[in-house]
Amino acid sequence: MENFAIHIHESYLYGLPLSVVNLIVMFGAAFVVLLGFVAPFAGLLSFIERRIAARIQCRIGPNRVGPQGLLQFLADGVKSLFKEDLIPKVADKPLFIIAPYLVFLGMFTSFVVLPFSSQWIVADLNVGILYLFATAAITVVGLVMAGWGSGSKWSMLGGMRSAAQIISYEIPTGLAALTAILLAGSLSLQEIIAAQGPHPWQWYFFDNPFTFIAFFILFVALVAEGNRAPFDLPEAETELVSGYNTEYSGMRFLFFFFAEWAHLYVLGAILTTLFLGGWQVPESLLASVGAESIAARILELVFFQLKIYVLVFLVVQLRWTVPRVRMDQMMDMCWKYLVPIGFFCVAGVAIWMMLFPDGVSFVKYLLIAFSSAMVLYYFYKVYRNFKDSRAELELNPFV
Amino acid sequence: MGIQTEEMMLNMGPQHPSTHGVIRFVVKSDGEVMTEAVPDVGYLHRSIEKIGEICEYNGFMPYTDRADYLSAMNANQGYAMVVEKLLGLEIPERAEYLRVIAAELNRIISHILSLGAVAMDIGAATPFVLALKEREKVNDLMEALCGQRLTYSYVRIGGVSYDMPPGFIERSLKFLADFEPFMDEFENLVPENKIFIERTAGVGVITREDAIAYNLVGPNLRASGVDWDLRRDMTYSVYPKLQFEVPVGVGSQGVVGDSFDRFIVRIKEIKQSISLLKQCFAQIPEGDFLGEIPRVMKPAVGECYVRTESSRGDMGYYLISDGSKNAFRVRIRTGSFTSMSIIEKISRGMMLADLVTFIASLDVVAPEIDR
Amino acid sequence: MLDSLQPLVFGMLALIIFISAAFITFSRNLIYSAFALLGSFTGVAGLFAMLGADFLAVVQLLVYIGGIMVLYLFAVLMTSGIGDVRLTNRSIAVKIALPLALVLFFSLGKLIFETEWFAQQTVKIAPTTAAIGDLLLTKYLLPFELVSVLLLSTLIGSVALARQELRNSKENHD
Amino acid sequence: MSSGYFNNIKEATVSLFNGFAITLSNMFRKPVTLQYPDKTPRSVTDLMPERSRSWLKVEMPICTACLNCEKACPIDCIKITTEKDPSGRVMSGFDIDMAKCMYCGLCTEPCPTGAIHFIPEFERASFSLDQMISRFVPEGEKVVPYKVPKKDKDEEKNSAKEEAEDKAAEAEPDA
Repeated sequence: MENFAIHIHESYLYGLPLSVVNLIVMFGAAFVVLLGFVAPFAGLLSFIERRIAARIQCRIGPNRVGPQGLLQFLADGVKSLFKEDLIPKVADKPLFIIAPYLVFLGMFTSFVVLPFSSQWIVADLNVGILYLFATAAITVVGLVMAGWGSGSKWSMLGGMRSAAQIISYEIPTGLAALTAILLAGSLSLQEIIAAQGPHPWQWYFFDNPFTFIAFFILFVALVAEGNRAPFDLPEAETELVSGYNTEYSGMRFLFFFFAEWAHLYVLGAILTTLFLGGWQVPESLLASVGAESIAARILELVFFQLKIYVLVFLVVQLRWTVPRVRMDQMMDMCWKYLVPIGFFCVAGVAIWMMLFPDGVSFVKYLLIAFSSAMVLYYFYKVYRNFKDSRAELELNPFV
Repeated sequence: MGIQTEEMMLNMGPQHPSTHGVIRFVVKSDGEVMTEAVPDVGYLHRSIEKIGEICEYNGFMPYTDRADYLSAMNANQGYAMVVEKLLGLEIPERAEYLRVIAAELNRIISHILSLGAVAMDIGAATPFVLALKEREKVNDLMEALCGQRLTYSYVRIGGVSYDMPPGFIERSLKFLADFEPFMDEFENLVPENKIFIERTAGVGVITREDAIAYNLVGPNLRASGVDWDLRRDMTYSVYPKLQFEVPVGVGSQGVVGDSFDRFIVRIKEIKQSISLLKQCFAQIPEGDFLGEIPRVMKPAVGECYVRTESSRGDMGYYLISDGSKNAFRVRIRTGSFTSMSIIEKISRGMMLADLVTFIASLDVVAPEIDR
Repeated sequence: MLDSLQPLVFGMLALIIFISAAFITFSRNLIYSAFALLGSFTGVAGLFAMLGADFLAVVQLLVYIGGIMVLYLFAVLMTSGIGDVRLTNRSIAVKIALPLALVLFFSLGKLIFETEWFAQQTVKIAPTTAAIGDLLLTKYLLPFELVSVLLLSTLIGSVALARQELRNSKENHD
Repeated sequence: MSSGYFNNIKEATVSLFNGFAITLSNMFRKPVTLQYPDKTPRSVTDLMPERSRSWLKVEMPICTACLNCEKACPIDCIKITTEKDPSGRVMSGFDIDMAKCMYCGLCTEPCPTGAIHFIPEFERASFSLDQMISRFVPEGEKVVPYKVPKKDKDEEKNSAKEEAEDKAAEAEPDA
């Protein structure tokens, strides 16, 4: 990028100091990445979510705009752009305007440290995982700001709820992530992935019973942090109308949704990185395309994406399966269940590491066997449910 | 403590996603916990009762649909019964069966929508859509039967407007056969869910005494442990010929009379309705569907009150005749209206989210409150 | 590239800190002051990052924005009628604050001008996390443990307070 | 206490598991959506049941101008104007304001010939309320009402629409 900046400087902008050109190039790159990569990504996730929700509810979902409705999010986005930008009279105007950008900022800065492949990462920070959690903090401020700035009591309640929720759930998130950090001995995402392997028995998910539990804690805690159902209390539409985004319309409203779906992706990425081996691809497969080639990187990217999408699918399915919890129950769940179990897991992993520095393969295989059995049983139940319902089979996802 | 907190006055409704139409609640809350919620009704008042005085007797039938649009058949039936009583009409047995079939089908879809709405208000969107999916199937049946999907106005004074279309019994039985597994699945998906249990069990408990004192009716009353069903205890139409049980709240997950009980009682009532329908289809005799009716309906001077068990409970029609073609007075007594009265008492000290659950579990329908 | 950018980035960060600090102090609206803390904290975190203290920078974000600032916001928002309050720092205790600020200003200025500044070779940014961890568990174990005891007592204290309030409100209701 | 704690976790997990199994099985089911208006299996009017009360239509050739429907309508949305003509009684207007109509079907029942009846057609949205008024007698024209021949009653019934048959039969004893 530096060469590019120098090139730009020499060819077009030689009147300006190099540092300014550098800055412009950096912002330009960020702009391109945001618009060209992250935004379509969030949009695509919204499409996926809508289609999954539709099929869960025996509907079809958006299928008119573009091939199979794939461009629906673009249509929605353009529509939002043309919508009247309403600012309520009683709203605190500056805060009302800034809030969506803060939420947006908080969510999208986290993309900086996501390891898409062994080399494709914007910044491999030494404190990557902490950075991910820290960016969530900016989102909280944005949500509270939106809640207050709207000048509506429902929004305010939503903002307060979201703040209480995200702050509380940062603790189990941190604790559960700590188990993987302990095992890897590093806060850098790339190093955590490198410490694992491509095969399931090398993942931290199956490393020992404590990480196994920690994975689920992290899953729940991250779902809660992203304000996703069943923890979508800040925007609980049946209680708070629409929570902190009640008064928003048009593009500002869209920003909140961008952030929500971007978080969905980040959630998958964090879980994949910490527990599911990230972008790791089996050696033999990697060798067949050449370990240093672009194809290998793409392969890694594909593996990483696949794992993320499985998790995203689960989160989406979770949203359309369960009811919303109540505020006090959510706090109960955090402080009475997730936090103690999280502490138990951290202590357990530490002791496990002391007792068995090299891990116990027997336990790993047992956990894998258990999980496989559960998955098989799950699919059996799905089959039974399907049979009982006497419905027609339709496997094509694009009807 | 020295910290003074100020009560926040929240205006919940008339446009709020969970007030099911246009009801307004004036909520005083201290953060998440409410100190009181006062219902404010009347936003959907359309003077239906007054319209009844300017319509002819038959002409008021479509308006009863609008009184309770979610169980229009039951509302139709009640009105037809009160006019028939005034006129002293005997109606053919086949018509009675047809009315009961329609009413029970309507009870199923009214309840299933209510169940879906409770789940929706608690935050699960899928059960609501699945419930609507089943509701649509019944709507198809209803459309085949009487030509309309929501405001049926199927029942006529002296009988019903149409006989069953050909193949209706087979279609209905096929629907019921598919519907039973759906109900099992629905039970598995919603009331057995831990979060759902936590959200509804012990929430909005209406004790037996309160339920009677505040004149709750129908499923809400039965959920509080009062074994009272007009179809059995003040029987009408062909119900004495049919076998059915009256489900009562038992407090399986919390206390008797909580929101969970109201949910479960509705599920059980749906199952009873299925069995009722099957019996009706087996027993229905041949014959006329519309009896001999006078060309001009002029009942003798007098008054009459008829109670029927609608989806939302005791629905009463009070009619005064002055001997002319129009009724002198029409009054409708509905279950939703009495349900509203108890909200203020029960909601004290409740959480905001629980108020939503509570209102949904009472299954109030705004037009039925206001008429 | 970073080298050429450094003065620029520093300038921007300093500007952010300065502006938001000024906002905190002079804003007529208490809520704006609270929200302006965000800029100040982020700027400081940026400075830490520039100095190569990546761990500290992220912790600054996590703790100060995620924790302390949100708590401030809570306190501010929970106070009744906060939207109408037009109380600012300017109107409180100017007589005491002004001399204090002046004293601070001059002593700091004196310090800045009298210190012999030397340019240090830019250190290569190295991970500090491991070193911090080691130090915390060896040299600074006692303060570390003391802080944890303090936090624990705070936690217990807050629970006790909350329970008492709950009991009071229950009594009131009954 | 402690057993309740773990019981809660267990119940939550099991019910979540069951719920997931149901929602996933739903994904394999055929969607029930009917893609109105362009992707329906048959034309939309064919999908409507025969009795569908969607739009009122009057078969003017068999209308007897008996005004029964006008009297039966609870909201007076039917307006029939008759005039004395040298040839006898003629209809100079038969307007139905479909914007007012509440589709109760009460008007179709007393019709002696089944001239007024519902058709399963509903795509009649319009931009103004005026367009919602169906005028069965064109302006300025006059329609001579149909007279039911005394003897050929049975044949007449056959020629009337099938749907109207019942009603005609119903109304016969009164007529």
